[in-house]
Amino acid sequence: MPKNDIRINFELFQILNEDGRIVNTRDMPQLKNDDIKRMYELMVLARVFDDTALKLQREGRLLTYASLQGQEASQIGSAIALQKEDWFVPSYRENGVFIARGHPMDMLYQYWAGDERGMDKLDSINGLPVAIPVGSQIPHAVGIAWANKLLGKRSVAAVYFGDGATSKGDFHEGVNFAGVFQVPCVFICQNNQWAISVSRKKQTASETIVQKAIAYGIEGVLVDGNDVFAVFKVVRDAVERARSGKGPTLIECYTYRMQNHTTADDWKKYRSEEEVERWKQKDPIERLKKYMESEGIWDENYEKMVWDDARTQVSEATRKFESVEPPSPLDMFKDVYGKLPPEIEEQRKDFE
Amino acid sequence: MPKNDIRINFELFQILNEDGRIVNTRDMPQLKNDDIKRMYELMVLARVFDDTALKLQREGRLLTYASLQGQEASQIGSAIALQKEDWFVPSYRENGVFIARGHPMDMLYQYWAGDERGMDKLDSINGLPVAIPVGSQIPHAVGIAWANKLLGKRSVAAVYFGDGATSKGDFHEGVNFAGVFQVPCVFICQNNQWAISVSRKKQTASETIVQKAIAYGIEGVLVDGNDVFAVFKVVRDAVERARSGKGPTLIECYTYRMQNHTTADDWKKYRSEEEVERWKQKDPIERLKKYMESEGIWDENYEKMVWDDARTQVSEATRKFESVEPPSPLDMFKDVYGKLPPEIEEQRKDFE
Amino acid sequence: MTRMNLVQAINLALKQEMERDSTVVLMGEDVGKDGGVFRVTEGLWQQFGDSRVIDTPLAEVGIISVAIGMAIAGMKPVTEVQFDGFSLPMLDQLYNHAGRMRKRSQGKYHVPLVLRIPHGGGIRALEHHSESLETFFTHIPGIKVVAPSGPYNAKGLLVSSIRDPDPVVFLEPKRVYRAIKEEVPEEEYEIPLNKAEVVQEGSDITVIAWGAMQKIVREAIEQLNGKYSIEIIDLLTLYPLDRNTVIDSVKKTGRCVVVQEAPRTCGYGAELIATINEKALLSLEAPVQRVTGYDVPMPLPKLENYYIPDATRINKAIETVMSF
Amino acid sequence: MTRMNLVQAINLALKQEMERDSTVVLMGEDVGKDGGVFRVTEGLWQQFGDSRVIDTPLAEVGIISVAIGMAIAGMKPVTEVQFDGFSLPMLDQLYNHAGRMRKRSQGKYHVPLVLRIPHGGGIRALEHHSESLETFFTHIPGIKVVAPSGPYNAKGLLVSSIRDPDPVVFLEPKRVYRAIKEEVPEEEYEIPLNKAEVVQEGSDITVIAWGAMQKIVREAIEQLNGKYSIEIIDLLTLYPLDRNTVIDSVKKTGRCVVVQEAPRTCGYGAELIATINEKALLSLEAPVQRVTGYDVPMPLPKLENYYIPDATRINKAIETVMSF
Ligand SMILES: Cc1ncc(C[n+]2csc(CCOP(=O)(O)OP(=O)(O)O)c2C)c(N)n1
Ligand SMILES: Cc1ncc(C[n+]2csc(CCOP(=O)(O)OP(=O)(O)O)c2C)c(N)n1
Ligand SMILES: [Mg+2]
Ligand SMILES: [Mg+2]
Repeated sequence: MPKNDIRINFELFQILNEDGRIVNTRDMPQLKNDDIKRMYELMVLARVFDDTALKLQREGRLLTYASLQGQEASQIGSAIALQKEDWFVPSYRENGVFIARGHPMDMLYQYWAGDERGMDKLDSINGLPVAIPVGSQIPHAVGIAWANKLLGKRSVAAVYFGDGATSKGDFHEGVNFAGVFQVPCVFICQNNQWAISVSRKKQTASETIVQKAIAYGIEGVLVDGNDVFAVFKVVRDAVERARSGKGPTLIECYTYRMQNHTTADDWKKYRSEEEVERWKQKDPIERLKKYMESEGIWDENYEKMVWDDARTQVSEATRKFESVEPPSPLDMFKDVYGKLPPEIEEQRKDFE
Repeated sequence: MPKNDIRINFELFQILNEDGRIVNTRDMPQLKNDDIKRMYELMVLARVFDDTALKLQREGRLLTYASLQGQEASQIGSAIALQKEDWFVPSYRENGVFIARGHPMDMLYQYWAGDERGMDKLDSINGLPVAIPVGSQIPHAVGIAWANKLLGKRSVAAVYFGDGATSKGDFHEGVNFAGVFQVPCVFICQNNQWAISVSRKKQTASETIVQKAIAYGIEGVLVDGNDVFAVFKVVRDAVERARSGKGPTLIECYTYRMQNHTTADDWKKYRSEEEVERWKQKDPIERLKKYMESEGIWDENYEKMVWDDARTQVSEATRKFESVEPPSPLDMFKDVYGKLPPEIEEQRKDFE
Repeated sequence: MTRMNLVQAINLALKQEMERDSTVVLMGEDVGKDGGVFRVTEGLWQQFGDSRVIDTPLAEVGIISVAIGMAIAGMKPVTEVQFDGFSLPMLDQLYNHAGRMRKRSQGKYHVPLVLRIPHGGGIRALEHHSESLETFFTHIPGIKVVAPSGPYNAKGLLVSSIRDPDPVVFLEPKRVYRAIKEEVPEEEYEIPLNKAEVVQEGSDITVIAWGAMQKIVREAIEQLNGKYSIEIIDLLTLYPLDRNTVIDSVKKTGRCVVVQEAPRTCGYGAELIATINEKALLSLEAPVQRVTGYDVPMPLPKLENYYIPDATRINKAIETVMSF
Repeated sequence: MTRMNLVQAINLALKQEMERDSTVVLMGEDVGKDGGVFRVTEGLWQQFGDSRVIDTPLAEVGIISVAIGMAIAGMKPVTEVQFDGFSLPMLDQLYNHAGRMRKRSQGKYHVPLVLRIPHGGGIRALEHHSESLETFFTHIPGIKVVAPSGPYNAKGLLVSSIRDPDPVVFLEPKRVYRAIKEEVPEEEYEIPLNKAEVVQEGSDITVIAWGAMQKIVREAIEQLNGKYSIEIIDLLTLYPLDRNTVIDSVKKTGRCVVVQEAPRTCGYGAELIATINEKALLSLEAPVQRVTGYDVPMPLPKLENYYIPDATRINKAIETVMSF
């Protein structure tokens, strides 16, 4: 039989290990202390935002909510690796990315309370709205990247999705287009080990997600998704690679969903306490904190300040969110077409 | 950056080289002379069937037709590697497979003349009907294989598709299921280098089709699709592997579509004469003939007999095809549901 | 008899059919250990194991198309899609293959599968979770479309759907899942897939609805306090349609309101009106009124209740027809 | 003015729009060098090159969904799908995204793309090549659906579709591609996407059709040799529908026949009848008759002519209505 010579070893790229030590100085990006602090502060902010969301949901003020806890390094590390002119195309779990890009937190709450106005103004930060149908947003990013290329813009598109999304045809068709047309698109898969109750192993028989890049002839990188430096470095490199016309990259951020899938879920039904406990030890925020402490840019005062500040911002957002007027029912008929067709005009009149 | 250790070298598996010499005695399957003659005779039969189809189409007696010329080794070699109990799931170009499985040639003509009755009786040979929507049949084979596994049957499913089909979501979702559930399915991609006017290179940026197996964690084999021994060997091994519970295989038969895509097509618009000429030198039938001659199991008499016999069979099929009564318009209303719903009952009455 | 909600009734039907017929398998995302996002398959994985209650990869085309293959080869897959919006990628395989395999194979193969879809809005769910897509399914030749409205009929209709030799799309009114309880026999029973139910007889006007709209219609009519003698029809099955029951009723009452949650244009209600036009035009004393969703995307929860037909709109339509 | 067939008219419209607006790109399988399976894009790759006339991989979901992204980011993709049956996988992205992106982004993004589909049967093509799927498209909020019937209106409607800020499904009557020639202006012109055309005025009965059925209707009516005064309406755009033209006509004639190639149940004709019921019931002197395809899979060529509405069936329906 054929003597195939196949070796597929994607190294799990890491800079900061679980003890908060730099294990890869060569690749450590040049970051000023303020940059590192900004990473930390954004990760904490995302965590506080998230905790508050879970609380608001329990109190019935949000409908449901998809927590990002455990994925802060993947989201913040990647988001700040993008330039302002770059596009981001999220799934539904990217609250951290939204926050890092500057989308108002009160509007995120508003969205998760079932108010579509929470997705307003994304054009000012080159973002697409939350995409619920898993994987469906992936080809949109390819199209955006391609348009930018055709229009001679320097902008890159980064698209976020989960491990489960890689099973969808939209992933396949979209990434294949990206390979064929060499569009400046970065595919960021947050492999958080679960698609609701379906484990990564039951999602696909491939040993890693990243090796799917081979099917499309594009670059692939496997990165420790709980290591904000590694994620930042890998995404920045992929983005610059894309920007300079060298084509798309599939990045697998190896990470973990520490909470329930959404607030409608109960993870105790399908995964073990031990597993969750094990991953808690890898908490991306803790890890960065240890590093900062060892570098002398973290102390209890700073810690208090960061969390207090995050809490203040989030309370402010909560307050704002809670004081927003309910949408007008007539909004239903808005933004369906550029110009309302007579059918809907009549239905609207009927409604009034 | 990560030090990935990736090496993807799928050897193009060959037994019989272009000069008709065995270059790989170790892997040469044990075939009796009669087996080899059967291969040759089926390939010739497929060629004569095909040539006649093209003629019938030019004369307006078929509507359109998708030629298999150049792909005889891929089709016959694979088809005879299956057991009777195994299923085959074709696309539209598998006339050779249909013939090898014993589907009456007159019925194939009938089908290509736009008469659906040409796809009758496939249950007797475990075949699905011609599938036109590219790639859509792939997951059906996965389901059939899976059912056989669940029902404790020994049967394997083999599914045929082209290089173009690998770009479809159906391919992706279907093969991924096969990997996850380890179903006894063999995926036979006849990479004939073209999807109508789109070349293999423009179809996907991956260097080979076979490497897509890596994305699904399944076995992959690249085989010279113009070498009937190699195809036979590779498919038989994959089928037995599947049968013994060792999981699915993706086989890339590297071959060439020597004719137009279908009779509606004109290849001169998008590919060079040289390319076509080059591949003519690799004609799978010629190659086998040379081998048989060197083995002393071919001579001019035999050759004449084989072609005469094929022509007789095909004329007989043509005659039968041409004498078939046109279908009854009422057939339209047949086989839509197990029991005709009143809506259609009424429509049928209305029609009469 | 036990009092059950719709989730329990469907769960019981699945359990009994699986016990009865070993070729029945459940397939879908999170239908196993997790018991499904609506807990409809709860306990079944524990009873029947991995090979009968199958957690699939996240791939709706994969689910339906692999199930087609399984059905051809002798299984009876009961597939689940989590929410309406995610069933759209399945239309291709439903149209081109599931509904057509019998024809394509000259009757030699058939596709006895069920596609269960939690249907419609009203549970304050996310975007794409609350659509009403029955038009898409009823327009596909070779498919049956079933729309239960409560626990009792859901159980009997699901049993019939599983036993049916053809592909059946089974639309479960998700807002009714836990909203009502009914007496449901423990033993198995079938409700035929070609019969509508006259829920309440009346002589002034016919109100037709299916699925979750039944409940709304009944509540609306209750508010009218017997002002009119209203005949209520619950279609139960959308294709084939029990046209006799519809036509007989409209011929009797001469007036009709059709209630549909889906967007108005090309909704299933249009088909009902076309049928009435063809078979009972002369009996009509007023135009049939449609109470429908609007030709706009299903709004997010803050506005969904303005979109979904409610008692006010239904009764307004009844008044319009009665006072025509 | 030049005499052109429909293929030439569309080709010219594409060429002129591409010359006029550099953000217009064509995307599809074999649209480049090959000029498309119907040769509609012939010569355009030669003129505009690889980056404007794009041969895509064989992936319909990819085509439409990548085009959505392109449209959001400032391009105007004109996509092509080769045959009707292959457009079905696109419904998901059309419904969940193309028709909804404006809403989802609170009006900040819109999706100005065109999806060209050669529509319907009658060219003796393979299975899945001849379906009539307009119901699916017209039922999707946020999408416009255009159905030209001849070279002249095809050119003007395509120009309008390309310039429209919303996603437009453009159904090209494939059996008409080369069947008729008309005078078509060389210069560009638009035909608005909300106007039906009264092709022939009449007072006895209204016959409504769109796309390829227009030709059949006109031929059928010719055979009647002026027996009745027939008003013929060519809808041109299915959504939004020019209801005024339809209603005014039916109010005038009191009788109506609707001709649709698609399967009967939940076809677009049902919507027309529902609309007529709502706005012109009192004017009706007979039930509106539907002449339609049947609720069965589109037959292969040997039988397709029995399936597609023809002059005999149309005239029979006219007689039925007239003699009611
Ligand atoms: C097409 C589609 N099918 C099903 C769902 C329901 N659903 C929501 S999230 C989810 C799991 C997604 O897993 P993954 O892609 O790994 O992302 P994660 O939630 O882990 O971030 C499922 C099945 C959906 N939203 N879209
Ligand atoms: C889903 C779908 N899209 C488009 C077509 C039209 N079409 C028929 S064959 C073909 C090319 C197929 O190429 P490939 O898969 O390589 O198979 P080959 O014809 O080379 O055997 C296309 C685009 C189709 N039949 N199905
Ligand atoms: Mg996940
Ligand atoms: Mg090919």
